[in-house]
Amino acid sequence: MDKVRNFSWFPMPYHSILLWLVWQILHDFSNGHMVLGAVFAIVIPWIVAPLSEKRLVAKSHIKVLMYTFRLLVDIVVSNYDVAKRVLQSNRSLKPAFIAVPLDINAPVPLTIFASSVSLTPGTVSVELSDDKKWLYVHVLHLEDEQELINLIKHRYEAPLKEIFGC
Amino acid sequence: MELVYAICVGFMTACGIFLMLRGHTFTLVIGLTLLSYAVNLFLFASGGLTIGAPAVLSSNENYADPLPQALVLTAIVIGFAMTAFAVILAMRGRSDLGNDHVDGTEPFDRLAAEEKS
Amino acid sequence: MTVLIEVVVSVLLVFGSVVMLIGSIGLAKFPDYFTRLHAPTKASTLGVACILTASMIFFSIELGHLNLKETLISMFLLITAPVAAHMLAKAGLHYKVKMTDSTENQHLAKKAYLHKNPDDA
Amino acid sequence: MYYFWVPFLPMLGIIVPLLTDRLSRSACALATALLPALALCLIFLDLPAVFAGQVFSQSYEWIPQLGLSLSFRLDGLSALFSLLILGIGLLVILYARYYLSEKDNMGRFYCYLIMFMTAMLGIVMSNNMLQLWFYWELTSISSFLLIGFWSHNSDARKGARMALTITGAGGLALLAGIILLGQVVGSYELDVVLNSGGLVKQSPYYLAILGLFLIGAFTKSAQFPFHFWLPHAMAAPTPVSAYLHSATMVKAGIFLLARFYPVLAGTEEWFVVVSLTGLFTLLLGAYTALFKHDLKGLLAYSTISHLGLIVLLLGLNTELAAIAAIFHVMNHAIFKASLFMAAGIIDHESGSRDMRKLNGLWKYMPITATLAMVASASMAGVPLLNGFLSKEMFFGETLDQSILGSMSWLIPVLATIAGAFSVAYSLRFIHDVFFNGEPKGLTKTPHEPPRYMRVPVEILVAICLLVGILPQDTIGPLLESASLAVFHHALPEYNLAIWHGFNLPLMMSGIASLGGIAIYLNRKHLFKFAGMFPDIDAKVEFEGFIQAGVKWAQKVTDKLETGSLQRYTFCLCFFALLLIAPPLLDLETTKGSLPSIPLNGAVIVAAILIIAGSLATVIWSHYRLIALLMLSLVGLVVSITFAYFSAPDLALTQLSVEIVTVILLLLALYFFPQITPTSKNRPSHFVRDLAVASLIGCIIGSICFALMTHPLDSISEFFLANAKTGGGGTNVVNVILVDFRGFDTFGEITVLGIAALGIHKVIARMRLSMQTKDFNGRLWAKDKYPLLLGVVSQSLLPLFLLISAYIFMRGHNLPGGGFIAGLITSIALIQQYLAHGVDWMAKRINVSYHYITAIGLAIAGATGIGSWIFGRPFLTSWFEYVSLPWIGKFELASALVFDLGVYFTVIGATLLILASLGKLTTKERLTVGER
Amino acid sequence: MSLFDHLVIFPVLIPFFIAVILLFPSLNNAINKQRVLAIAANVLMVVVAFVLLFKVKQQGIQVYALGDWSAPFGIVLVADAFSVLMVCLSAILGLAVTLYASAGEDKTGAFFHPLIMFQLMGINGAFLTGDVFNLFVFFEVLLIASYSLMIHGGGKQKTQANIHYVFLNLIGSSLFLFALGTLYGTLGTLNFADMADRIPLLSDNELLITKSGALLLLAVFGLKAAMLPLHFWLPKAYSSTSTSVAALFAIMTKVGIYSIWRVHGVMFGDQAGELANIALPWLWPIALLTIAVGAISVLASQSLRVLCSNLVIVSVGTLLVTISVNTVQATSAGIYYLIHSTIACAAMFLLAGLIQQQRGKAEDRFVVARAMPQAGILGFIFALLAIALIGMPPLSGFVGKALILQSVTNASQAMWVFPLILGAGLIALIALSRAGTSLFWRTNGENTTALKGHPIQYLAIGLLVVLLPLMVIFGGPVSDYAQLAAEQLKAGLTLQQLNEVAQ
Amino acid sequence: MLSYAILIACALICCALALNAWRLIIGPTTPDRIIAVDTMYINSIAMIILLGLYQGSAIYYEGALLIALLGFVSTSAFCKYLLRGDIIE
Ligand code: NA
Ligand code: NA
Repeated sequence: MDKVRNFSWFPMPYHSILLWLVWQILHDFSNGHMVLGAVFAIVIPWIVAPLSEKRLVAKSHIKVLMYTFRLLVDIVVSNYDVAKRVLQSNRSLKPAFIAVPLDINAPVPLTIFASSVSLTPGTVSVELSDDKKWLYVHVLHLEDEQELINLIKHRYEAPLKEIFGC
Repeated sequence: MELVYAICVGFMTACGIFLMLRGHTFTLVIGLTLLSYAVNLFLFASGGLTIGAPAVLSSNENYADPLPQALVLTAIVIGFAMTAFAVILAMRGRSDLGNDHVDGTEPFDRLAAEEKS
Repeated sequence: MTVLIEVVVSVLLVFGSVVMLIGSIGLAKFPDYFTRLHAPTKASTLGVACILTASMIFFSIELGHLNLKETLISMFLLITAPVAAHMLAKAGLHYKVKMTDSTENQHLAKKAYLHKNPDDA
Repeated sequence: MYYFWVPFLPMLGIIVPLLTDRLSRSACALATALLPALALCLIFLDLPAVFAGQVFSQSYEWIPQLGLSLSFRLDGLSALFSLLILGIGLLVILYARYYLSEKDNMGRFYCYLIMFMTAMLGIVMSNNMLQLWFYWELTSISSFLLIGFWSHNSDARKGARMALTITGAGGLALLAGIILLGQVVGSYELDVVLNSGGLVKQSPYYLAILGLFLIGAFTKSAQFPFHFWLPHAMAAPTPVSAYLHSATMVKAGIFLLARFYPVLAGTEEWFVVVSLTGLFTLLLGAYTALFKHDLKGLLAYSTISHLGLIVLLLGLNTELAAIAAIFHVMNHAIFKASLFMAAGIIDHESGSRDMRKLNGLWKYMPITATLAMVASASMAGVPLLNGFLSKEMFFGETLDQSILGSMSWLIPVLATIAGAFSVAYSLRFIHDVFFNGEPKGLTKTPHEPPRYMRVPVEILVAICLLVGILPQDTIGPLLESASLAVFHHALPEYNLAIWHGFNLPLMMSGIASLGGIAIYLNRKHLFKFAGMFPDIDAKVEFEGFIQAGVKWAQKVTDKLETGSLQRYTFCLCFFALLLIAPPLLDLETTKGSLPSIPLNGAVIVAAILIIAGSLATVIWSHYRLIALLMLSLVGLVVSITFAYFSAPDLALTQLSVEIVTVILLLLALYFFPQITPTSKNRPSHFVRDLAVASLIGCIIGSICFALMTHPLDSISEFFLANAKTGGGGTNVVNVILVDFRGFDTFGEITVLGIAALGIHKVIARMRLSMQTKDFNGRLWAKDKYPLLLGVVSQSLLPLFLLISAYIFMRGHNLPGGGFIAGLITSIALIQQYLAHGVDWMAKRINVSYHYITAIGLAIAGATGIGSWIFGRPFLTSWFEYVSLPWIGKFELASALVFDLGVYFTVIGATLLILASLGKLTTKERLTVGER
Repeated sequence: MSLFDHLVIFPVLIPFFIAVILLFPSLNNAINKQRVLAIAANVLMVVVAFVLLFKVKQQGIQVYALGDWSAPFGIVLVADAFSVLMVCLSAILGLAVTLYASAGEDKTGAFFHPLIMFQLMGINGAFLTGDVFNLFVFFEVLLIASYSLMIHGGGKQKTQANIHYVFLNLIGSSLFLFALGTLYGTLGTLNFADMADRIPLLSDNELLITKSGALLLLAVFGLKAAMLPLHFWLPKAYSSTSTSVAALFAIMTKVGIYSIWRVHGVMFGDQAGELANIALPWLWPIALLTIAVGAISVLASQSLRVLCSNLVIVSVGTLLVTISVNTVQATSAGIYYLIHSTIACAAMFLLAGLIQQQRGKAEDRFVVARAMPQAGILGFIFALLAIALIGMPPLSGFVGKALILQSVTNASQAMWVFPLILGAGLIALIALSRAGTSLFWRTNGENTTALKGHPIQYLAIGLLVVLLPLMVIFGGPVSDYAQLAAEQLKAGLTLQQLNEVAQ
Repeated sequence: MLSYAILIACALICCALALNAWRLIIGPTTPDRIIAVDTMYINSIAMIILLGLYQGSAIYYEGALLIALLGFVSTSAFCKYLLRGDIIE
């Protein structure tokens, strides 16, 4: 262990809340489970805390929700797009690789960014360069490379940068 | 339904046994895993097949036979322990004997050695 | 169960499964590995989410109280699917799988590959 | 009534020499002799009563199931033999004191000797057949030790082994005979058996019993064709030969024939087999003895010949012949023992036993020479010596029988010829050793032995003379009572006088003597004649025979145990097939009376997936990774099948186990060749395997089908009815696992724990090379821990744990439970290993997984024992519904604690297995020392 | 319930808890503490086993209903004269083996003592259980422990033999489950007594299916028992594993035999209606062939441990004969012989270890080598054991052999059994006398460097060897007990009787 | 209507599964096969949910949840294997 961590009752407060909520979802909100869920929400972070690295804290919770909502909408929309491609002939496909230059490099935002790219059908994050400056993305159907790069950076990277402030 | 189920069990058994009759440890482990799937399905079916009536008490009248399920659970766990041991033993065999044939020598090595001498 | 809810659930189910089928069709027919890689993300996002939502609504009505359990599965899939796709893509790069000739910027694939395999230059 | 202690005294004496070994040699000998001497006195005390015709017997139960009792008898026959055994035994002890050199371990020698003496006494005094056999085998064992006493000598080892093999085989035959006889008679007590002659002879088993007994007797008494071991037993120290091969062991066979005379003798079969064997042995021994250059060899063959003579007498089926036989047993024992001792003295004092070297010893050791000459005269049957008397009786008896019909004259003629040879070899013994010029090439100058070494010979020779001159007064009563004991009824008239007048036997003696002298004089021609035949060395032949047997056995064993697992597996499968197939062939239809469930498309798709997946696994089994993928497909479909058929618990378990197995196999695959080397299996093997696998598959499928379609009256109703009320849970499967059949689960987690320990143990010594490239020759990627995977895995961990807690808590009432929860936790942790590596984890998790396993097992076991406090059996469950304000009613159950034990065991075991395997490639790996 | 009432489960729980305790940190790394605890536990087990034996002898069969659920719904442990006897035997072997290994063999690999304990737990559980699926579970416990133990000390041969042993037994376990499924599918129960009750009531079709299942079980047990043609794994496995493990394994084949007795001798025995004695037509030839092939292999053996392994096979054949004869007398003879052969073989394996230790590179092979420093005492023990194994007086072998021969009363049976058993004895005699002469007598020079045996090793062997004459001296009581065990076994137990006893 | 919808959905998912199996078998590369298995995991989640809907039983939920969790672990293990050979290092 790097150094002895000071004991804290709530080493991972966000996680604790999430865990408590999940427990309630799993047990349909009964009194007993509110207590039991709280127990687990407290105990599990104790166990897990040594296993997690330094965490980033979101600056704005509203933006997180907005980001999530936008992502969900994008998923639906691009799903329609891809469905068309699937049902068309293979010959009309124009697959391509693109390299997206990165402004963020903290692990968590980077992960969220890459995941967002992958989640929207039609693009998959393929590889991250060693220096975390480039994200290589495979595109199912590429019309305009620069436009797509801009779109991705604008829609996903910029909000993440704001949220995590990096 | 029963017929299809039985055919699957029989087929998996045959495949598992066939693989267990091969000569390399890893293949044997795969065969063993396949065979234990078949065994579990067989043991499970010994109490008959039931659809839509898990043995979890509720207002239902009709339940699947819980005993074979309990037996299969035990069998799965034991099977896992055994498979794990077999895999590691196979690795040990490769480490100690230099190859992964069940008899410690590749048959063609043996043939070649015989021809040489 | 009201007819409306039944209709909603039914539509969600059929829609979800159509999406999933389309994803699998894509997996079956797309010309190369990287294009095929896009298919499961489809299934694991929208397709399964629709079916899960249908189930959620159905059981909320059936059990008589709010049932959100299925969101948990969706959540898991949303978190894990992109990482799985990413890992698969990395594996594809590493395997130097054949790409269709029409793929643009193939040099980028090679560049990405060399990031992780500098010895293979 | 002192006799009962006789067999026990020497038994106690077995350890005496070992204890007194450190004292002086004389003290050791003296101490050794003490108890046998006491036993001899006891016999003498009982002797008058025996002479008066009394038969003592006493019996104590030992192993009644077996029919074995501690049972001894003393009648004339046993008295006679006991006297020989103890008397000559004492003389041999004295003799051996001087014979053995400083180098020999005297204590051990005496120990074996007394062991042998005990065994012999046991044989002759037993009143129970099984006990008799008990001692019979002991003689074989102790004689093996005695013959092989000089174990550095190859001849001694081989001779000992041969003697043991032959007499041991005979012993086994005798056991069979005794058991058959016991079953026919219904008792093993000799008192009963000896009076059941009629019953036995009418029994259908008579021939078998006779044959088995005769094999026993003939092997022990060195009768043809089992005679060959005796000459090779001469590798033993001479005291042993003097004791075993003249007076005692070889006489055991004779004793057996005499003892069971009333039961077995008197039939045509007895006569033909016994007398002809005896006759042939008599001639063979006498003839061969003449040509032996080795002193002891000559004596050995002469012994064979004399034993043949006795057997022939016993075989003649007349009572007088049997009396003669008994008489000759005594006489032969006395003169042959003295001759062996004399030969031993000669060997000891001149360094050689070769008659071609030994010449003219008369000058060097006149007293010994005189003694030896008297004894060999007795052996030749010279009047006024004991040998003469019994020989006369023998000749007389050969004349008296007519069983061969018109060819009956042949027996006396052959007997005379044998007599002539016996005279010839006795002459050779005397002339070649004591006269015939000067010794040639001896290593030392011969001289008389120490004073007391000669004493035993002197005593024996004196007895020869005494009996020879005054037979009736010395040996008469003993012979009479012994004969009485053999026949169990009044004796016929016989006369022990020296002089019977001029009669045919005397004439035969005369002819034999003259013939013997003639033979001896013409020995050069005879030697030449004998030299024309190949010299068969029984030892070489026997060893060769055994070697050939061993070779053959090795060939057979190599054929069977080829060391090929494929063959063994095939045997197992084929054997199983042979066992299960026949009953099913009789089955008219496998379909039972239950209606079948209608088929639907989803099931067909699942079936196709299963079949395709299995087939693909087999077809691609060479490409191991692909086979693994196919396997995981099959596993997935199997899980869904369980879910479909109302077994959610099974589905969950199968799923988690499947993932763990896949990870395990992937971990292992790194160290294996990625592609199975193409095996040079013969196509016929392929077809063979395919056939047996398909047949087993068909049969298992059929049985499966039959089971599903037959109605079943099972005990499951009880579980459904009592799960809630008795077990406190609604998930009946889980209640069965933790309560009704909790003991199975207890065993099952033990298996898991042991497997983890075993795997830890197996891994600890593993040295495997890491591959730098994959099987296509690609270098591995440099990216050890992909960033995205790491971040996501880490953030998923608490959720994973929460879900495992969820699965754990609900297990008792809904699908789930400790096992699945444990696997989920393990998988979550394994995912961390996968994403972050061993080092990273080692820094953060600092427990040995086998302690977790042990804690889990301890919790489960302690829960089980907990019920003892409440006076209930192991694993009795307890549950209670508790109500708290606001929270409401909830259940507390001991089953949950038990399940917690399961949970920890699973985590410990799974992680111990997977993590130790993963660590193999890192510096955290186990080393040999680690425990 | 007092502690005394839980006695039946002690033979399973003592080794379990000791094994678990041995795994905890304070003991796991302290070999001396482990030894003391393990030996003490074994002594305790011997005491418990014999107390249980006397309890069964005086009070009759003991039934222990686990979880307080009565048969056939719960699992019951049934301690009758036979099972308790086997438990005693395993306790004695366990003690001897632990003592022997404490001289240093336990240090040659990890977890020796815990694994031995688990092994004993499995063996005892298999003997005591009255439930067929629980039997499977305990089979697996003892098997997995044996897999791990077999490789103790390491080495190529061990690995090679273990691979064969493990994979064959894994198939065996799969077949076991197939058989169990079949039996459950027709009989609907798992308790031995209940199954026996239901077998005669089966209808025609089910009868044949049940027969298939029962015969499949024969293959499973036969594999464990190493009967022909499933014996191939044994010689290599037993002769290559470490000494103390091999000695403990002497009882493993007997577990197979025991199960055949329970299942095919009793459950499918005389009272099984149309399925009565279905295994006998198979067992007869197999028994005789096992003896014959075992004896041939005995003759072919080139080292003491291989020889001893093959003697184990012969003893298996002999026991199968007693099962085949199927009378109380034969069963009691078989039980006596079983005790004898297990002890004698185990002791011989231990002795082979000492011999191997003292002969340097020659190990226990029958070749000329330098003399052993302790040849005298070793030779003496060898002679005793050889005598016992051949079946010669004065040690217990002859009693067993004679009892078996006596029990074969039928002439046509006797015609085969007598020559085979006696012939096998003769071959053992030839082989062992050759072995003894070459190991102890054909020597050249002195060997002063070899490791002398540790007194505790001699104590272990002595513990076993001394039992052999005791079994003759007290042959009466011992064979009486065997008779009792055989009678109880053959009489069988109905569910009703079982539950009456349990009250 | 709902039951028809379920049946239709079921049929569609079955088709999807069959197509996945097709990809699994023809490959051509190992990564292709891994995608196929991964997709099958997801399709089986749908299948199990449909089964629960069809039977009106919530008891299959945990199965779906577990497949979602474990499918990811399995796929990442396979990929790690392809990339590094050594999945735990
Ligand atoms: Na995407
Ligand atoms: Na690793």
